[in-house]
Amino acid sequence: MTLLDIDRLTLDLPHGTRLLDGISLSVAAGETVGLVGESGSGKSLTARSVLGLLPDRAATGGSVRLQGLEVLGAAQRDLLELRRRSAAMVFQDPRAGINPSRTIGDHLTEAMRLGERRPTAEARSRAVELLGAVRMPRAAEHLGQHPHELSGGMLQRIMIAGALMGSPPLLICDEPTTALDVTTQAEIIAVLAEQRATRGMGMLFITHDLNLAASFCDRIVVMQGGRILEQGAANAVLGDPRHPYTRRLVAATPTIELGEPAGAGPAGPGPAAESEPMLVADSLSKTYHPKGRSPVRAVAEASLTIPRGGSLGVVGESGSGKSTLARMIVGLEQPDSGGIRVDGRDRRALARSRSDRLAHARSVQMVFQDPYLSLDPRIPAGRAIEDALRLHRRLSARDARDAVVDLLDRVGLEERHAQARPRTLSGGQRQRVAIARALAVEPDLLVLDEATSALDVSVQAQVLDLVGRVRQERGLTVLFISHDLAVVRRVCDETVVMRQGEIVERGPTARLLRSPAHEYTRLLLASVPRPRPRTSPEQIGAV
Amino acid sequence: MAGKLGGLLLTLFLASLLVFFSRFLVPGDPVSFLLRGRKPSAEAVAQVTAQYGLDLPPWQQYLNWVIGMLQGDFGRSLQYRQEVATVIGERLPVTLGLVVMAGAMIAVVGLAGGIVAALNRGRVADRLVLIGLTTLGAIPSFVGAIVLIAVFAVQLGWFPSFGSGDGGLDTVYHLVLPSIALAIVFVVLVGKVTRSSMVDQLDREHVEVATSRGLTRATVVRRHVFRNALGPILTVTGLLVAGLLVASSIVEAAFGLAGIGSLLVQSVDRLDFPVVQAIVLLVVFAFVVVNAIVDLLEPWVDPRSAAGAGAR
Amino acid sequence: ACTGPAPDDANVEWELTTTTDAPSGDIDSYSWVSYAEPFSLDYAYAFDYSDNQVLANVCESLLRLNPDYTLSPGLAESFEHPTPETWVYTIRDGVTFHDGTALTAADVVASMNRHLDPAVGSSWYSVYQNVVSIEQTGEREVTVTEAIPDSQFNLAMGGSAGVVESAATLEAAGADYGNSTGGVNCTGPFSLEEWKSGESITLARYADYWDDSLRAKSGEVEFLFMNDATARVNALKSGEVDGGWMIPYDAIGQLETSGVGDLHFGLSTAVSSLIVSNLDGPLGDPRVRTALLMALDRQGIVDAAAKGYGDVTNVLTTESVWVGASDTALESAFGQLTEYPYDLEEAKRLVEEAGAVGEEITYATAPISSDFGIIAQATAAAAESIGLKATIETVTPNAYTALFADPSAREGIDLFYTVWYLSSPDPLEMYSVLRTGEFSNYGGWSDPDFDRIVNEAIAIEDPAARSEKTAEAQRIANEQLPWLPLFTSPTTVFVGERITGVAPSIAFLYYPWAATVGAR
Amino acid sequence: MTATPTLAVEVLRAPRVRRANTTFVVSMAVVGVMTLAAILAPFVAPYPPEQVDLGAVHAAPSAAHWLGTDALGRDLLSRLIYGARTALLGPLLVVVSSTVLGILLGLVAGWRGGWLDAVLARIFDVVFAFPSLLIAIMAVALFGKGLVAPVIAMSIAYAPFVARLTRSLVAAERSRPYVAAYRVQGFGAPWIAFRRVLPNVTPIVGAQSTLNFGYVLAELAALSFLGLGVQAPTADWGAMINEAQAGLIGGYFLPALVPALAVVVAVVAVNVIGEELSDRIGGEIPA
Ligand SMILES: Nc1ncnc2c1ncn2[C@@H]1O[C@H](COP(=O)(O)OP(=O)(O)OP(=O)(O)O)[C@@H](O)[C@H]1O
Ligand SMILES: Nc1ncnc2c1ncn2[C@@H]1O[C@H](COP(=O)(O)OP(=O)(O)OP(=O)(O)O)[C@@H](O)[C@H]1O
Ligand SMILES: [Mg+2]
Ligand SMILES: [Mg+2]
Ligand code: NI
Repeated sequence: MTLLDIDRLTLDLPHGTRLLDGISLSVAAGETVGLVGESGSGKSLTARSVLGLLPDRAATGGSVRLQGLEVLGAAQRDLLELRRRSAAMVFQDPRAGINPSRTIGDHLTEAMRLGERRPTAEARSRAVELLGAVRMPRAAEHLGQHPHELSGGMLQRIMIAGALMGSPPLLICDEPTTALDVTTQAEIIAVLAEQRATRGMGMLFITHDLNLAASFCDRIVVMQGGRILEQGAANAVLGDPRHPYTRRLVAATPTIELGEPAGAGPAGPGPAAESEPMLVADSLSKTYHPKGRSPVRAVAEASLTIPRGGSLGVVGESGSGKSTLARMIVGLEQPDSGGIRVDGRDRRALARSRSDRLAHARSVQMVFQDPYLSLDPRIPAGRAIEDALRLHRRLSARDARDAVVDLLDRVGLEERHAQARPRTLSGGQRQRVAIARALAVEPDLLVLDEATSALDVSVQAQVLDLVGRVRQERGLTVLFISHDLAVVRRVCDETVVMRQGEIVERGPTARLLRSPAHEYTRLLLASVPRPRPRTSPEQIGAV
Repeated sequence: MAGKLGGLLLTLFLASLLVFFSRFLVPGDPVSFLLRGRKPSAEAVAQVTAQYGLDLPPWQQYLNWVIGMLQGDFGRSLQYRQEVATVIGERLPVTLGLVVMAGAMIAVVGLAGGIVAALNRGRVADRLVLIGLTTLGAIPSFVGAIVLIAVFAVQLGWFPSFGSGDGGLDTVYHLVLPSIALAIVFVVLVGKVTRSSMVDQLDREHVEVATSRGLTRATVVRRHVFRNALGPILTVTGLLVAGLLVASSIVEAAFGLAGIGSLLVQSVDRLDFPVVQAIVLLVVFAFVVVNAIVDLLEPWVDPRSAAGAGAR
Repeated sequence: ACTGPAPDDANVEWELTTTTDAPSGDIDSYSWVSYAEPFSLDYAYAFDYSDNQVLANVCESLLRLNPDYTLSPGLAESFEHPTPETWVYTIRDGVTFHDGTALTAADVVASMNRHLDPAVGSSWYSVYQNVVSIEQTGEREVTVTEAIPDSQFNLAMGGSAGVVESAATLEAAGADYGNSTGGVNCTGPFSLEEWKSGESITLARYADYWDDSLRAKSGEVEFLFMNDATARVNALKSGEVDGGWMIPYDAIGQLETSGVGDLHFGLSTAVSSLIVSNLDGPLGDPRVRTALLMALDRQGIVDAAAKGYGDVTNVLTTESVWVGASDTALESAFGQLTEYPYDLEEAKRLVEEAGAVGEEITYATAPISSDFGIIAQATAAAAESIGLKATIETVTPNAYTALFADPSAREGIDLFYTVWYLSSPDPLEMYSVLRTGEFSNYGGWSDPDFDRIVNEAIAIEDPAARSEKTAEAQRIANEQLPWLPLFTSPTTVFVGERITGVAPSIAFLYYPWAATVGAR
Repeated sequence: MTATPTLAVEVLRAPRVRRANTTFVVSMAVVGVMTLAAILAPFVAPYPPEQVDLGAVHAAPSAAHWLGTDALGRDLLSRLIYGARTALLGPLLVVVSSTVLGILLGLVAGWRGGWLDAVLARIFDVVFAFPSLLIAIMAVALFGKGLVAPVIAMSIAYAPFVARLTRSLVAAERSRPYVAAYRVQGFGAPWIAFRRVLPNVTPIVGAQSTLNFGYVLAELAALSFLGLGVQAPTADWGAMINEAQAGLIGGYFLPALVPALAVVVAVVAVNVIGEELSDRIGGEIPA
């Protein structure tokens, strides 16, 4: 019997917007179905409709059957019963998904205690048992803790344990690892795989990471704009995509598979050993002293060198100090000790005068992670670029406009985009504007801090291409920060690996990926999901 | 916590400076009130000035005042020729009763309104509650008092129109109408904060998680939405207290209640500074205390704040 | 529709009564409403309606001021006037204070001497301004010696200036004497039972009261304080309180027809008038004063401000204070007065003649009661109508009080309103105030003839002879208009269905009126 | 994908897909009419507001006096129209000056942070402890009655509310990458603060301040009611209620009812507008 059977599901908002359009898919017991697609394609909506969690006053059509029972239009009582017994959901962001005011124990046991009226002791012992199952050490101690005392990875384990409390035959995972860094993601996937194996649950697994989907799922369903484009066995869909969209998606997905040539690799003038390097960072350290907490050593004795025209990648898990390093280099943060030289000039001194400030700006520019927040929402794209231009050069209004159009053109945007406010631009377009704005200053060094992490894979590919092109055209020196090894591989000649503020390994990117020397680098590499032919579920993702 | 306490004490200290020295800006001579419009002899003026310590330099008066207060001596009222502590002490219970009852009404009606509106967000009930609360909030207490007396005391005769009764239940009975008049304006504040705070929480993912676990709507609202929405509600409540104490002046006047609100207005008018200073400081003190309590409750409402982590 | 009753432009009718039906018997207790709480029951500060109406029932004076404004023996069973400068009082025997101790001459001396003590700052100091000494001159005899002959001193002994308090209590209570903590210990028909600050004062019958004719007919009287006029009237209408003095004009009509009690009008000594406080301005010219008075539609003002319960007057005293006056005096004082009829044309002419057109006057008022506002605005409108420029300056009630006490507060003020009542049965109390240099002669008005006549009158012992002199003074004031008289209105009292026996008269300020009230 | 917190300003400029909101439209109309009446008072009022007519005291509504007259025979409609002047002008002044003052202080506190922020926060706390009505009453004691003292006092009393909101918005804004981006480009701090951050927070602050308008209107009316605000004979709604109180005993309700209703209607209308604005702007007050 199929566990879940969705048949021509449609979902409309009260004023007529169709969010889901004829979704049909099914999940059999013990089977894992991956749901992939770009942001906003309707993955979450589909998943939620299984539990009857629909947008306020939305109209639905078609049917959703869970263990043979119709979910749409079910009586409140049946719905509660379904949620308690038949299916459970693991949400994307565990920090947002667990009530910050209540204890972990409360979160885990409340459904059992209040929903099924079981004794507290029983619920507690089950919670402890499940926490053990998701590999939480000292489970009993955690029950009294509040979410803010735990890390994201731990919280996601708790969320999974919570979902398993009712032993549901179907587990829905909505991007359960997106909020986590690579190594933690690997651990969570391992836990899920183990539970899937021991309980024989069916699973609907949502992700936008094709590699992950390929490594974890039996079948894959590809969605776009509220519709299903294609579905089939994981290997088939990803190995031989039919639909053009799927094909594009697959092509854009970076991999760290060895043997493949580096995409936009080192292109500009090769590293010129004789001249002074563009960036020399010498044993930089930075310690934060947050109020009421113990000091955080964000960067410790980190040294870097990037030759003129070179590109250096910085990888490491979340919190390893990558951004702090970048912020020190661009002057947003003062290092506690150590020196920074850009193009032979000392960059450590605080900019006091206006000319200092401008000189600073001309030596380094930066592109930030979040395209939605790094542009002033009120200022149209053209104006933002023009502001930067005119700050550094005396330009007539006409010249400035021409320069803006030229820059826009260079990043692949059109003149009409000059009038657009950031809101009306897509994430990729915004990031192009941000890059154009940085280029307007004509810096010697460009720092990109996770400049593509917030973007969809296909968009990410476009931006990466752009960076490659600019390097080529201008001989720009690039410091590229990412937590994604696959991305770094496409852009950088050399890479350093950071962990807890320290640089643990450095070397040419290709060598680093092929033969990592440090165990942490190896762990990072192992954590990256790789699609491979499935043999048995147990193997998958187990580290 | 010690830092917070220090901050609150600092607030009190600054307030005491403000309260005390502002009076030296006041034109007019308190002595002329003491001698109540009669032909005073020069000696009488001098004697009375000295009796009330008004001949000392300001800073010395301030020191005497502060030291006196720390010993429980608030000075003497010029208008009542009596210890300020006695004058205020006799009137405080009425105001406290009024504030407590009004507070209870504000809490009940405001919370209920806010919750109903939040749970029916965007629907007719929401609009009705909002419009109702806004309209109530727009009725100044003095208008409310007049209408309440006219309708419920005079026309219908259900409630007495004046006085604070003989204690106990009778006092409660006497304070019903005044409390309503006082509560009217403030209900809207609590109602709106409750609504927006609840709406904010309703959209949180943890609410959805709880729902997906098969908890009933009521349980989810109680344990996850309301409980988490309490923070801003408590904060607003903290800010309300001082406002209630002062707004009571209007209501007390209309209902012939002898409380510290009407005493304040009257004392301002009569330049009875010792009383004005004591009441203002009392209001500030109440504000400080209530906010200290709110601060103490904060970790319970939001455990993250205990750890000093930025609450979100 | 919310239109209310038709405006009372027709003259309302009222009738002065001297007494109400005698009570059928005693009553356990009754309640009485007052517009304000007394700040203190210390007789030295009892200078207002709110304190005196309570105090009159608790503390007694050497003489007793009766509802008809005559004086009769009180705690002094007799007095003598052996020389023009001395007053000798024989203290009544067998009188006890509320704590049971006996009244002695020493108590009288101590009580009276307080008015002379600058540390007390008595409000009644002016009565004692000529006093040189107050001494016990016999076992039950007290002698007051004055610097100059003063007929007015003895007349004031019927008011708070003559109150006698136990010397021991004064000593013991010290600074708290008379407030809600210290209380009072006097000889009146009621003793102070309880004082709930801000709300009420309860008096209880004093069983050992000396005067059987005024033994309290009720066990207790509870005075309730309500600043708000509406609240007061509501309480009376709903029967929540049994009675009250000084009913707001707006409510008289309603209460008369309410059916829950009776409204009585009684003797009054108060005259509502405008004090001219600046004779250096346009109002320094008598013609402008005349013009302003003629531009005032005084009957209209009576109708608007007093809802018709009043009579326009041209002098500053009421006939009620002319106790013991001769008929000739009365005829001369009230018979041949200059009338100031409402005549805009004549008024305008006078202003033009005085060359005061376009000059500015400033009128001070305060939010004390509705008549203050109405009269302020009517006066300003009248001044404008005769070519003057009028500004109304509203001050706090306290600042308003200061106008009467502090010359600097009156700077820049030309005119303000007062309801001036007399505490002793003699019109000279009024006119002595208007002599040159007197403290309450706010405008500094000066007329040598007037001064001479008043001074002569004060020295005259015989009331009839004195009244003839006083009538001359009244005529001068009527012509010169140092103050602009507007109207007199009766004292009002409301008694509910349960009680009766009160004597409607402004003497309620000094006479133990509450004692005569009993069950209906 | 990670959800991105949207900036307040974005919502402000988001296309408006909401249905026409009748309460909002009606409120705008009410405020518009009142403003017009206030401005054009000398032309639309049938009588001078202070014209006493002792012959027509407490007249019932008629063709000559649409709303009747008060205790001095003054035309209620005319007084109501003129009363709109002080009733609207006072709150307007308070809202404008408290907003300007609050935004400046809040900007300084939020932008500079550190000890300056701490000191300002302490000062705000002290002011918070004094309810605005109390400050106004004290100001009246200090500087006398009328409109000026209460307006100044209330501006001071309300400024901390604006300042605190601005502070938290600016502090949040300051940590946004776009501000860091301006810095990296070489823009000076004052330029970023005043030219870029300030315009981004003013709409929210402005919408919130609109809500203060209603409170101030009611409070100024209460002050006039207590006899401490606008003074007779000036027509002011609060003062009119105060003056009309005596008439209530005699059963003359209109002179009190009319201005009281005007206060209520004005406050409701302004609040509806303020709320709608801050709703549209997404003016969620950061904790
Ligand atoms: N409650 C709702 N009301 C209105 N529109 C909604 C609601 N929930 C989702 N949508 C819209 O439906 C579309 C699909 O949303 P959904 O959350 O399913 O996307 P997704 O594929 O999960 O994207 P992501 O990868 O970003 O999580 C989006 O355009 C979204 O804006
Ligand atoms: N302003 C700050 N105050 C206190 N601690 C900070 C601050 N900024 C960063 N940190 C801490 O410094 C450490 C390094 O942070 P950083 O942002 O550099 O990490 P990252 O490698 O960029 O992580 P991510 O991949 O999540 O962006 C973290 O532990 C972080 O909590
Ligand atoms: Mg989603
Ligand atoms: Mg980072
Ligand atoms: Ni009507």
